[in-house]
Amino acid sequence: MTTAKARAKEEAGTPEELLGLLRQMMLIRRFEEKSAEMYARGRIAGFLHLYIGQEAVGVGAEAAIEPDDYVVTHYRDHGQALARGLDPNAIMAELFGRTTGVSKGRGGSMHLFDVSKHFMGGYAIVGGHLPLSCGLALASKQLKNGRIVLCFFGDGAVNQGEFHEALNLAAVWRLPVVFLCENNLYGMGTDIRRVSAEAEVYRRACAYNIPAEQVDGMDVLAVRDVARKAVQHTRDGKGPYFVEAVTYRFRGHSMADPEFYRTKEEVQQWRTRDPIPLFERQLRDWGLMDDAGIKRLEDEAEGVVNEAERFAEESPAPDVSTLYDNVYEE
Amino acid sequence: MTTAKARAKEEAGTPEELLGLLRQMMLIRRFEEKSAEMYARGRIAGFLHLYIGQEAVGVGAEAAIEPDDYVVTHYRDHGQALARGLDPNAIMAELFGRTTGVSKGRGGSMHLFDVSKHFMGGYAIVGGHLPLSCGLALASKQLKNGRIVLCFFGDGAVNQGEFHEALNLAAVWRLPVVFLCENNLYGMGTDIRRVSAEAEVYRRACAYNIPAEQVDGMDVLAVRDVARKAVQHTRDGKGPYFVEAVTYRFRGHSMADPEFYRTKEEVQQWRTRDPIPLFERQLRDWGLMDDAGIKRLEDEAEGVVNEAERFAEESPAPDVSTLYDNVYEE
Amino acid sequence: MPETNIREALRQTLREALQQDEHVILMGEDIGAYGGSYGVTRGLLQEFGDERVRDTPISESVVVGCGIGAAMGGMRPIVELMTINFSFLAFDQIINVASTVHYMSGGQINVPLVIRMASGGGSQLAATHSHDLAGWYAHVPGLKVAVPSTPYDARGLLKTALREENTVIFVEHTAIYGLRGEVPDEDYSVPFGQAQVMREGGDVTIVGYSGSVHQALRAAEMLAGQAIEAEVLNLRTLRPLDVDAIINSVKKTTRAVVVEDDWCFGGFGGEIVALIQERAFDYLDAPVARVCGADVPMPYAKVLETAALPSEQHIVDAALAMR
Amino acid sequence: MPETNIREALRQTLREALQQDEHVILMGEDIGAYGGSYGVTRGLLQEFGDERVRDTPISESVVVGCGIGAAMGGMRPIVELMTINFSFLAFDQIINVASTVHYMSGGQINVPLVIRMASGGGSQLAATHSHDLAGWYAHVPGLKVAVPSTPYDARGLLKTALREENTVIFVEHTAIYGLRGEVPDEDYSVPFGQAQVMREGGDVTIVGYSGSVHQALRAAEMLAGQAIEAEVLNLRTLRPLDVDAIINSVKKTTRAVVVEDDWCFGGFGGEIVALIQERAFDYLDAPVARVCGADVPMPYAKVLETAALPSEQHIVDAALAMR
Ligand SMILES: Cc1ncc(C[n+]2csc(CCOP(=O)(O)OP(=O)(O)O)c2C)c(N)n1
Ligand SMILES: Cc1ncc(C[n+]2csc(CCOP(=O)(O)OP(=O)(O)O)c2C)c(N)n1
Ligand SMILES: [Mg+2]
Ligand SMILES: [Mg+2]
Repeated sequence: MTTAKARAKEEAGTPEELLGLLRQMMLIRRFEEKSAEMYARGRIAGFLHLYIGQEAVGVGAEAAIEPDDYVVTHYRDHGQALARGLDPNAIMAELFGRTTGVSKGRGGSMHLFDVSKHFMGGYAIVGGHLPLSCGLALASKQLKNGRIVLCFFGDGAVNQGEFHEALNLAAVWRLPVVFLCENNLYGMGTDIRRVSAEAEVYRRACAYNIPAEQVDGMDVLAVRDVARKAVQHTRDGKGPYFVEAVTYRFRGHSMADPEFYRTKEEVQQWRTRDPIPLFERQLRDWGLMDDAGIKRLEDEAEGVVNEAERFAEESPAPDVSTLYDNVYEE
Repeated sequence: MTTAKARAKEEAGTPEELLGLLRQMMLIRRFEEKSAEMYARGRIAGFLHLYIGQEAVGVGAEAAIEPDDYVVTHYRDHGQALARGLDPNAIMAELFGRTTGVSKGRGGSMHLFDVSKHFMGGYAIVGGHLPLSCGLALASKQLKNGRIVLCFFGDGAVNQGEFHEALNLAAVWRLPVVFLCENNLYGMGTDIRRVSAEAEVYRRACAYNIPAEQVDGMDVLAVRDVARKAVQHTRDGKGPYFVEAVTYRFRGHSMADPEFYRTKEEVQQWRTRDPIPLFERQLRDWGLMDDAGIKRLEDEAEGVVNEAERFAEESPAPDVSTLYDNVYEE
Repeated sequence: MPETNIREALRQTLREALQQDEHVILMGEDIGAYGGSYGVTRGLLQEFGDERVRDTPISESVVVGCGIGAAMGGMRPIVELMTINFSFLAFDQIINVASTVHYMSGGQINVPLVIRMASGGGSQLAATHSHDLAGWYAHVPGLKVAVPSTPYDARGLLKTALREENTVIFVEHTAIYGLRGEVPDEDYSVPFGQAQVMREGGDVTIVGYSGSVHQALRAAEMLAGQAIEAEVLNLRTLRPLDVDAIINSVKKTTRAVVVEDDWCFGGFGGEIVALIQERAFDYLDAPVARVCGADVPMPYAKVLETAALPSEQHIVDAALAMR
Repeated sequence: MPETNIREALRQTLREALQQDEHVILMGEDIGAYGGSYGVTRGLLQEFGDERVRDTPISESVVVGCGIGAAMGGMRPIVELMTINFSFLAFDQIINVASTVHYMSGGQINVPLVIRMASGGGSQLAATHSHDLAGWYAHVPGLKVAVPSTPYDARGLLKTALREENTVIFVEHTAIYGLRGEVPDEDYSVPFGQAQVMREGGDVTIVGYSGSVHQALRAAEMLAGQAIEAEVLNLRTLRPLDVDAIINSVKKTTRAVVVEDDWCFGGFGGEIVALIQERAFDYLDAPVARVCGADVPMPYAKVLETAALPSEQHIVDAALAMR
């Protein structure tokens, strides 16, 4: 597993860059806490899957790509959407089911889209978006526009047939896709070791001769650096790359999860590796962060998220007369 | 790749056993030639996929299992059905679409069934029967009846999602399945190297931690011996085993195949490795076979196949009044 | 369990099946350690162990295919698919294998498999989790399709499903898992192909199944307020379909409204309409009406989702328009 | 190509599309080196190279999904699935993704993808290769479904499909690939949602699509011999459906027979019947009849297969029974 512990400050990036990573993670955290609150207050409905605990993965990986590149992901998509720079107001409005939402209130939490940001969607069929990532990559390749595809999915997706078919096709056609598995050890309530013949997910890429690497998904710099390597590989026309980020979700699978399947101790244990304090400490060690700085970022996140709530709250629900809009593109 | 070239006669098996293998291969060859002839004469319709060239695989593998074990396979199934001991008359009658056929004329060439022989069917959706093999194996395991499942499929099936899902499940649940890939280098007209990220098919088992082996599919003894090892492994409760038998079909994919995709030279090259003369020569070397013996086996096969033709020809077509029979089990 | 809800009625019936027949096994995603995504199987893993109650990988196709194979091999598997939309990942196994193999093998093999799947909208799960496509399965010879709408039916139909020698698609509407009703403790079963008259009436027949039966009942109540007596028919199974019950009722009432959550166009409701006009043509005083889901992928926003689902008011309007 | 067959008309149209628009790519199993399992794409690999004409692994799901993604990314992919039964392996992609994503994204993404698939019986391919389930796709909002039955339509509908901004399911009946007919060389197209009157008549309307149009025409010929003038309607697309054309014809003839290869029960024919009785109730002199495939998995044996498919005689009988 690739970690970034002994890294020199100089190699890590510019201060702005590093602060940016922390800022994004803190924003996601705060956004997700607010989402949970809004769900409890009945403002958000449907299935709501929080990204809390996994922030370093989305933030680290997306720091490695360009604005023109494509992102596709699954239903646990708020963090990746925020990291991609989608408007927090519009995301919250989507969760509220408002017309101002990123998907005009049609998709909800599991189906965020923002094509202007090349965020090609959150998809709620486990494994179902991996084939799309091949297609987007094929288009890039054929159109020679230099875009690569960053495709997020969970450990649960690796046992789907579509995973297998997509990896094979990407390898055979040397498609520019970075397959990024967020292995949070559970698919819903199922421990990966109980359902996967190979629990070290990255090893599965052996069947396709795709280069693969495991990275500490609690370490934002490690994720970013491995992702950079992966992205470079695909951009160089060498075909797909597989990254497994080992991480953990601190909350239940969705808001409805009674969490029978894991112990409080296990969760507690993982919380000691919370990616945000970990990175905070790193920045402090490097002299790039102090209490005041943290406070400032917290306030900023709080402000953005409160504004998102207000925006969503004040936005109109869709008009029933628009029910039939956008079934077809005319 | 496991071959059996330098084998001592004593280790190979009893003379009866060895002659039995040759007899089966010769019967299959003759049966398939007759099928082609009957197709040309309009006696057989639909898609007809011949086993010519691959005889050593079915015969070798089935020599390694017990009558109680299960066999499932794909649409190229005559050879495996004959090796399993299905009545050649009833197979030919099936190809003719007669009531006396193994599937009462309902299934045709691609869908042979004989439950009394635990031959659980030929299936015409590529990859679609691999999940069934898991289920049969699960039943065996749960019922503790000691039966293992021998599951045949082609190189084309390995890129199907169902292949992946089945191998994973079999591994996770340690199901007694021998997955036997008949790699004849082509899926219909598609060279495996053009569509499979890993053309050495057995290597794909790495993703599931399933032990895997490649064997010369033109060498009936080598196939049998590897299959025995695989069968023993599964019977011992150690979970699935993967065998890749490298072979070649001497005829087109089906009777309709114009064979644009491979050269005559390539076919000719492989014909020099025809499993039947190869094994014949081996038996001659061991003093177990001579011209007269060959003649006898040829005559025998000819007799069986002619009788099958006569039987099929004289059997009645289904009565239209039975069209609705067996939609449901009452 | 004299009064209970659908979830409990199903659990209890599964539990008894596991107790009574060691050939019964349960397979599905998160049915064990998690307790079932809709809680139907909660506690069964603990009671019967992980050989009988099997958590599976997220691999719908092999889960169903493994169920088919296990059934062929002598077991009595029950597979749970979380949502009917996910069954499309196993569609090949259901349509190309489970429904065909008995016929294709000349009657040698049969597949006594129950595939339970949750369906229906109302929980704001949007276009990938909300449809009710039971009608598709009902189209396929070789399958049977049960669509319970009460706790009594849930238990009784599941009992029948478990005794079937054929593959049964058992569709559970998520919006009514908590619906309560009387369920006798005795060992009864509800036969397939027998619709139930939930309410008698002479003015119009309302045909429903699964969740829509309850909208039909509420609509009948509202219509009664306007002196229209609706007869409400609960189909219970779509295949076999109790055509006689429908025809007899329509012959009496001369008018019919067919209600389903599914999209109207090309949906199962069309079959019911076609059968009515084929067999009760001379009795009909008005065209048979259909009240269905809107012809859109299910939207997330509450107001839109509500507008996309059939309602009692739609039924009332349709019935009133027939006068 | 003044007179040609459906196979050639399709190939020529695909060829032109590849020539005219570099965004067009073809993907599918054995469409290249093998020449297409039904020969439609023969020669295109040689002409356009393996970047434009892509042989794929046997992985229907990713082939379709890759088509969807490529369409999102700006291409104009055309995917071939050898047989409609194999499309069930890609059912998730078609139903849960292609049909929903435009709506779910609030109109941001669209999927201009053409999925060609062969369908239909008559070649003794038995239960896993013989059905015609175009009606299922027609049920789904977000998809369009074309069902050509002549060389003229094949070319004209494919042209329209290639200009569509939505996913089109393009169903080609295997029994009529070789059927010949006039096809102008000019650049015409056949719009979606416009049925064609193939033969005029005042006594009964016969509605068909895909292969069944030809049975309908032959039946009309036979009926003419008995002094019954049948009007034959070729639907051309199932979604959008030209309801007006059907209703107008039935208002004139007062009788209708709907013909399809698919199973009757729960099939698309029911929709047509339902629409007719909804919109032409007072005009009907007899119940609308359906002539469909038998309610069985398709058997292999010729006599059984023939008995399982609709025939002109069945249509004639149905029409005569209405007098
Ligand atoms: C095809 C399919 N099957 C089942 C589900 C239900 N489901 C939703 S999320 C989930 C678990 C996925 O786990 P993983 O891929 O590890 O992602 P995580 O939730 O851990 O981020 C399941 C089973 C689904 N959405 N799609
Ligand atoms: C799901 C599916 N896709 C496509 C086909 C059409 N098809 C029939 S056989 C075949 C090739 C299979 O090749 P392989 O598995 O290598 O077996 P072989 O024919 O070489 O024995 C194809 C593509 C099919 N039957 N099922
Ligand atoms: Mg997970
Ligand atoms: Mg092959």
